[in-house]
Amino acid sequence: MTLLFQLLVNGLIVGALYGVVAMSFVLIYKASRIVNFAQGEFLLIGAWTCWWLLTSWQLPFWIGFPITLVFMLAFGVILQIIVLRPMIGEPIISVIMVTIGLSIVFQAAMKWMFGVFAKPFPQIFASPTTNLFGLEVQTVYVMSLLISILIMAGFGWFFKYSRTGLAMRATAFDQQVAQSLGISVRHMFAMSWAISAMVSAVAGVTVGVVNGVSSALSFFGIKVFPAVILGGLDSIIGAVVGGLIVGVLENMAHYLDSQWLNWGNMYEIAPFYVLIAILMIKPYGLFGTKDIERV
Amino acid sequence: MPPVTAAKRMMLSVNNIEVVYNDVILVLRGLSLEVPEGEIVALLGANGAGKSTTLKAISGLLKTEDGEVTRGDITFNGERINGIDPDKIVRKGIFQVMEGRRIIADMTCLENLRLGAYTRRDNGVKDDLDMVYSYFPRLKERTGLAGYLSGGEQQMLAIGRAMMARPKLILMDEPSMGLSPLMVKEVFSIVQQINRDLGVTILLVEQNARMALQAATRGYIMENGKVVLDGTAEELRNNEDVKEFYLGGGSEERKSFKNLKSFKRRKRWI
Amino acid sequence: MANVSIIPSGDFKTSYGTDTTIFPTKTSRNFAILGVVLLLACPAFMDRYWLSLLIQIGYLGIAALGLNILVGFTGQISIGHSAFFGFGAFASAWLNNSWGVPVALAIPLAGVITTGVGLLFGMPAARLKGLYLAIATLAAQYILQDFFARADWFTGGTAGTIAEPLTLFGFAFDTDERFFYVVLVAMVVMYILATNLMRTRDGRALVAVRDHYLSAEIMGINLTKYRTMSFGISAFYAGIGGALYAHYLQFVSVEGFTILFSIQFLGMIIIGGLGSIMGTLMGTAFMVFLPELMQALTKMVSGTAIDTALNLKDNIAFLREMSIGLVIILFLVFEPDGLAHRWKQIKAYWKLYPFSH
Amino acid sequence: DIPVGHLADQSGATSDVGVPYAQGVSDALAYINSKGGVGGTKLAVDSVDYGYQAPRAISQYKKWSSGSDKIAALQGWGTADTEALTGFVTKDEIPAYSGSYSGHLTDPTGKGPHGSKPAPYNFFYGPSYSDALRGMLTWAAEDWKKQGGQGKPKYVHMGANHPYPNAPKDAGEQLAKELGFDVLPAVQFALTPGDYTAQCLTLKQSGVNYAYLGNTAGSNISVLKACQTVGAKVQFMGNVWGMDENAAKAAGSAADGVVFPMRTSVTWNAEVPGMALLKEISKISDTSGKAYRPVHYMAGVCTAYYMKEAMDWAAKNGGVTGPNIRKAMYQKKDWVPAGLEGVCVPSTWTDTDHRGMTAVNIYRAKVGGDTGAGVDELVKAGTIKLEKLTTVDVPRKPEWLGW
Amino acid sequence: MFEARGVNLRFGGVHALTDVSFGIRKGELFSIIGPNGAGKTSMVNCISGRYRPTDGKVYFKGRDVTGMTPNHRASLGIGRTFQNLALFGHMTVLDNIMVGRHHLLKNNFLTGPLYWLTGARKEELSHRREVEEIIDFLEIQHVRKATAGTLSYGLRKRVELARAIALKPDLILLDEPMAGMNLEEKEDMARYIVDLNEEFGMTVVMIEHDMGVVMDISHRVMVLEFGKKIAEGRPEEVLADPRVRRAYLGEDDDEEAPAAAHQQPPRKEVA
Ligand SMILES: Nc1ncnc2c1ncn2[C@@H]1O[C@H](COP(=O)(O)OP(=O)(O)OP(=O)(O)O)[C@@H](O)[C@H]1O
Ligand SMILES: Nc1ncnc2c1ncn2[C@@H]1O[C@H](COP(=O)(O)OP(=O)(O)OP(=O)(O)O)[C@@H](O)[C@H]1O
Ligand SMILES: CC(C)C[C@H](N)C(=O)O
Ligand SMILES: [Mg+2]
Ligand SMILES: [Mg+2]
Repeated sequence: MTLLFQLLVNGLIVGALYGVVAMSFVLIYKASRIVNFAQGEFLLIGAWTCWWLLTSWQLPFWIGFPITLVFMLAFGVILQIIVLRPMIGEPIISVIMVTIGLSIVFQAAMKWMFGVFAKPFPQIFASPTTNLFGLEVQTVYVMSLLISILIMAGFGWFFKYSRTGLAMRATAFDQQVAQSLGISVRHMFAMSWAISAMVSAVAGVTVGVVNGVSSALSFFGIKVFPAVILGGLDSIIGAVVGGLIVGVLENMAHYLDSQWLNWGNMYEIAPFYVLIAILMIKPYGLFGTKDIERV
Repeated sequence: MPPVTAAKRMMLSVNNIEVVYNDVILVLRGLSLEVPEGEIVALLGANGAGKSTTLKAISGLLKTEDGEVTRGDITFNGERINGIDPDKIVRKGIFQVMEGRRIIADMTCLENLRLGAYTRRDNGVKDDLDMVYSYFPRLKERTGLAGYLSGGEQQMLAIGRAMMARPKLILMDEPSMGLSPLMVKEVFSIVQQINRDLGVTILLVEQNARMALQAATRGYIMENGKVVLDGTAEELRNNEDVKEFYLGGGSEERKSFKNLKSFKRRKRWI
Repeated sequence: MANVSIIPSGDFKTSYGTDTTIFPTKTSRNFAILGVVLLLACPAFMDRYWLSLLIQIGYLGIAALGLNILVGFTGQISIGHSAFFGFGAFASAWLNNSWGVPVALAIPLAGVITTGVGLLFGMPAARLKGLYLAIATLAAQYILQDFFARADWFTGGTAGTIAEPLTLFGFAFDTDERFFYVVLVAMVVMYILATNLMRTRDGRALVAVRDHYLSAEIMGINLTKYRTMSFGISAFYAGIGGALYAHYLQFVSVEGFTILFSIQFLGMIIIGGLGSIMGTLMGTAFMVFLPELMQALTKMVSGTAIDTALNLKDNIAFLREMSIGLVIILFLVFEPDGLAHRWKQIKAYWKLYPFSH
Repeated sequence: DIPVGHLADQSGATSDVGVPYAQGVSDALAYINSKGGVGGTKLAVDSVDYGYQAPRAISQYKKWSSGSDKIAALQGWGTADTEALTGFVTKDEIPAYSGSYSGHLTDPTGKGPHGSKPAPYNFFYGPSYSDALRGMLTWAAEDWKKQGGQGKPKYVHMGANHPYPNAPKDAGEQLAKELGFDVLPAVQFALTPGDYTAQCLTLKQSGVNYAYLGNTAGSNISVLKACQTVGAKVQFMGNVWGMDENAAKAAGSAADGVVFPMRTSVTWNAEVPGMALLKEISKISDTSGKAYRPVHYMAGVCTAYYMKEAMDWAAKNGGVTGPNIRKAMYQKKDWVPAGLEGVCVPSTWTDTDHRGMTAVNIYRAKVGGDTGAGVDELVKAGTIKLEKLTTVDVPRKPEWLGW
Repeated sequence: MFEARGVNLRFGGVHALTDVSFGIRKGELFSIIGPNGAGKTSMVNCISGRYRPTDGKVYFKGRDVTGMTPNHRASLGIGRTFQNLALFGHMTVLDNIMVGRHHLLKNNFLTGPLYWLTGARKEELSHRREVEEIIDFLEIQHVRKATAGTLSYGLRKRVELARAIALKPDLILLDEPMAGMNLEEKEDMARYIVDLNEEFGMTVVMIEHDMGVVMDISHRVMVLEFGKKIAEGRPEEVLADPRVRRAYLGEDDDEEAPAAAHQQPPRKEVA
């Protein structure tokens, strides 16, 4: 029983992290209908940047981390200007392919710059672990949990009420119409990429602190797909809920597996079975908006 | 081209433009037109003549459809605006109501209207919202997503959205399409009101020539990517060909749609 | 999207029959035939390396065509194509190893079995659309991969399985020179079948479903049937491609059929041009040649001034990876509609020359 | 010239271990050339990074195996590509030395009781994944007694459900049973880093004493760290590729105490005769001569030298051709390449048994303190130590051939 | 031919249709008019099967088709066009129209690819011939090979009509076929519709806002307002109804009046 409970807590914590990455996905999707396959690399770049600031420049975490976030913001903007801007108005699927190209480039670039070995973060928190409901968890998870709640609330407001948020949604719906309303599609895209890059960096640093930084971190990018879809592609809250569900599911599946089934990798596969099941009942995920079917 | 009263300042002038789609399809072949400040100008023409293309060339939206102005220029208040991004053109004060309504289906009416005012920074947005609602009360009742509105309701929303933008010049692409006769009248009176009360200049593309020429002060008639006839609304209303092909009736009594089976005269502008 | 299809003057059609041929003009047909003849002669003057690349293009091209029917023609994105490819590979090997089905028969049968699997995993298509469906195919990818690793009886588990070379009437197609012809024949046949499909009733229905499924339904098209069927057809092609792969390499292992491979398939059809049959082949060739080309280029760089300036040494591998990614990006920035589109424009240009524009 | 193909993973998923191993191979071959090559003929080495993608390895192989300058031997890498190439190298008679130590590759005749396909041209230097695990299990059984453990110790196999981690799974579990372990169902974790707290919580709950980590370093680190966080006290036993100096640094104190097999007798700082040659070789890519080389580098050098000496023999016995090189591999017993005494472990290959080495050197990682600095400093300062525990001689049982 | 009995349609709180009953006779040209948002399109959707009434039943050729899928109804002989264009944008005009023949063609995914061997070719070509006749009829020969998505609005409407005709329907539903057309084009369109009705013998249901057209060519008219039927009958009767005049035409009506006064075409009675 305690094991089950501990797994539940762990699921929620890891799920929150998935939620953060999922949010950064949704953000780009909401503004441009682009599925960013380079999201994992954003995470990686964020993690390496922070690592570099902390080790080579010996900056304390509370300075290095914000600098990382600012850097990622700029990085997102520059990336959008150089690579994605020329693609505005082109078929979405081609842009998605471009993000795949980007992920190849960044993956190699990161290995080139930082080598192929996993590198540990210096110790950041006085006590690296914290006791949460009887489970020892990494303190940095708690930090990312808090940050993710903040980010989520911010986004929720942003898309519902702010002018820019509305404009982003309009851009996603129809770029031509958005332009006819005076919305600069470029600015919207640049903004969404910038914020998304920044948010992924939060996740990147968190995972990096826990596991050490290495190129393989970028796998997180694809890992959160089920979370994004479960929650509904265009829903910020959905992303977080989806993340939590996947996190808990993994842990519960692992529990079932370890106690009875002994399949071994239920934790990897179970989210996908559940995903299909949920989608068959709710074809737009839990919170996604339905396509409008009218003639 | 008949001289326009010199006193009127030209707000928009399109000079001899050529538009090519996809680098190969030539659609406009040397089109020119002028819109004096404060007036309503109607642009009429058959399907495929290039009316929508003209409007898109002015508003810059052509670019998003792989189209390009390859010759000539477009000036707005004396400033050359071809090649400028559409969002910048909106900020200069030209707002296009696109053909086919093009509302944002997955947002509510209110959100659509608020987006109309996207470029505005003043505080009048709230009042204008009320104004739009007073013109189109139906829009206030519909709280669901705009995509579920009926065709006519969407058209109202599209016009309302343009009103929210408070531009200097509105390019309207077939605003009466799909509206009931009652609504058509209403829309035209709104168009005239906007023009009169808010001082907005309007370039109107319409198929309902009768209504358009009633509301407008001047008109242009397009065929095959060129202007073939222009003049004041009055002149056009009395032109025999216009009467026959656009207004119906012509010289004789109006024909019934039922009986014009085989007999057909092809138009021949000079 | 070109507005008018441009056909040179002087090429008059005198019957509807001649207006619906695969090739729009005589010249284009003659070129295609010439191409196949040239390919037939390839083993005579190419070494194994080049042949192996062509063989790869062949079996990958078949599978990619299946994906293009699903993504390009029916508008349903799949990120699980490599799993179907893998299934075909395992199925063919299994049929041959466990049931003694001759390889020549096992390959098409594997295609049929894979079709079944495709239909099964295509079932969500009845309800899901767009990216939601795409992620459901991602689930298929993981579920099938898991199945491969687990189903010892079928795949040999994680250890993999041996696939015998193809033999016909005692003649073994076990060298590149010989297998080349097998792949070539398979490819030509599969491409012709697809072309025919797309110009007949069900092919049009697929495209109609993509372009406007609501009106397609009103036109009498059963959406569920065609959406699912598209998965079936796509899986059939993947299965055939996979089976050819298995008997070419003569060994199949789970490790190969990852999501990265699925994404590569997507790359092929996007670069080739969605909804273009010949484009698929061009895209496949692009994706097969690109790493080889970059390899050759970086090898040329090594030891030159650039090398010393950048202090490349072992990092040359990263330089190559980066240039692969960069070429893909640049290609799409300049040619977002794919190779097929550019090809069409070049053709249009020359046909109208000197009056183009 | 003697053409030699070298497939390396420098940019792919296993590059963390692929880079140092490939460096070892390259440096060694370059050094051999600088000393005149094989029997006076230089080796024409073509090093290619294939990014751990089997299709690329295959097309590269085709390039090498066709035409007039067909390679005489191949230095390969991963399990997937090596197994995909097994049929081809057999047909083309090209000896292939790989970084994949899968037991399947040890059966040249295909007559092993576990039904692997014949791999007469595949060689690798080191204990097979299975034998290494057998060695560690043997050690673990004794360790359990030494620690005064009560009852049956619990053993669990951990890793992804992939050919590479799975290669020794059955072999290990069977031996563990024979040795009196309580074998729990395998626990899986992916080949990528991630959160494996759940796995550790179950390990903790079920009271596992010994666990085999079958993955590469990157994901093993995640497990080690997660288990440290939740306080699971498990003796981890790594795979050859699962633990090294870099991994110990990245995992920090979580790696403390992990046991793993090593292919060479010593690590870089040891004082044995063979290290002189190794230091010379190292200078090929590090003129300063100061670089610290991880264990995989040394294994790469050994592998290259076995090939080199086989070529030497072949050169004198009918020419450097594939079949001759293969024959040469069977000429010596307890073979240590000249100049590498004390580094490479004596190995013996026969035409019916490609288990070159069955003596498993078991090491333990010691990490004391912060691991922020570079690996060489950490090793010099003694923060990271790889300590030899023991050598277990795994019996060369015929029924274990190819398994 | 067609009958709706007590059809109700609700979307959440919106009552798109309330208790609408009416019948359409074979060979009739039946118009539905009404203010925007009255439920005209919704009614047509109920006939073609896009919407299923929340309440009530629809009968076609005496059969209850209420629960039938749209594609099934197509093969029963119901064809339609759409208010918002719904062409297959990336297909050629020809292919668009050929899709209309879907339920008349027999070849499938097995026989189609084997084109020459299975008679698929023959079948396709014979249908092509008929499609060409439709193309000639609607005078769209010049855009036959053009991609439908790039045509101008009016042409697209015409292609849509062609596609619907290709179904060989007994009942054809036209949702605002003349929106966005100028007078001349409307005249053409009206001629096509009358021909469809009189020469091809199709029963036509048309939604249209242009009163001139409605009055001139339809046999009977139904008026909807706020989802309710407020009038039904011969055009001049309906137009005389004060409720219709107020709700739909606006009170100070003088422009559409001539149409009512206009001499009605002789009713053509069809069996
Ligand atoms: N994106 C495009 N690509 C290619 N050709 C186009 C494109 N848009 C329009 N055209 C072509 O340009 C010509 C003019 O089209 P346009 O839409 O401007 O006509 P219009 O006068 O607005 O007609 P309508 O009254 O039917 O709306 C048409 O022949 C059309 O086929
Ligand atoms: N799928 C739907 N979901 C929600 N509301 C809908 C839906 N379809 C139609 N409605 C509502 O039902 C009402 C009737 O719509 P309908 O489209 O039938 O009107 P219409 O008579 O065709 O009007 P118009 O002449 O403007 O096209 C409208 O108020 C519309 O908002
Ligand atoms: C994991 C890597 C070091 C390669 C390993 N030899 C394999 O089996 O694939
Ligand atoms: Mg238009
Ligand atoms: Mg309607």
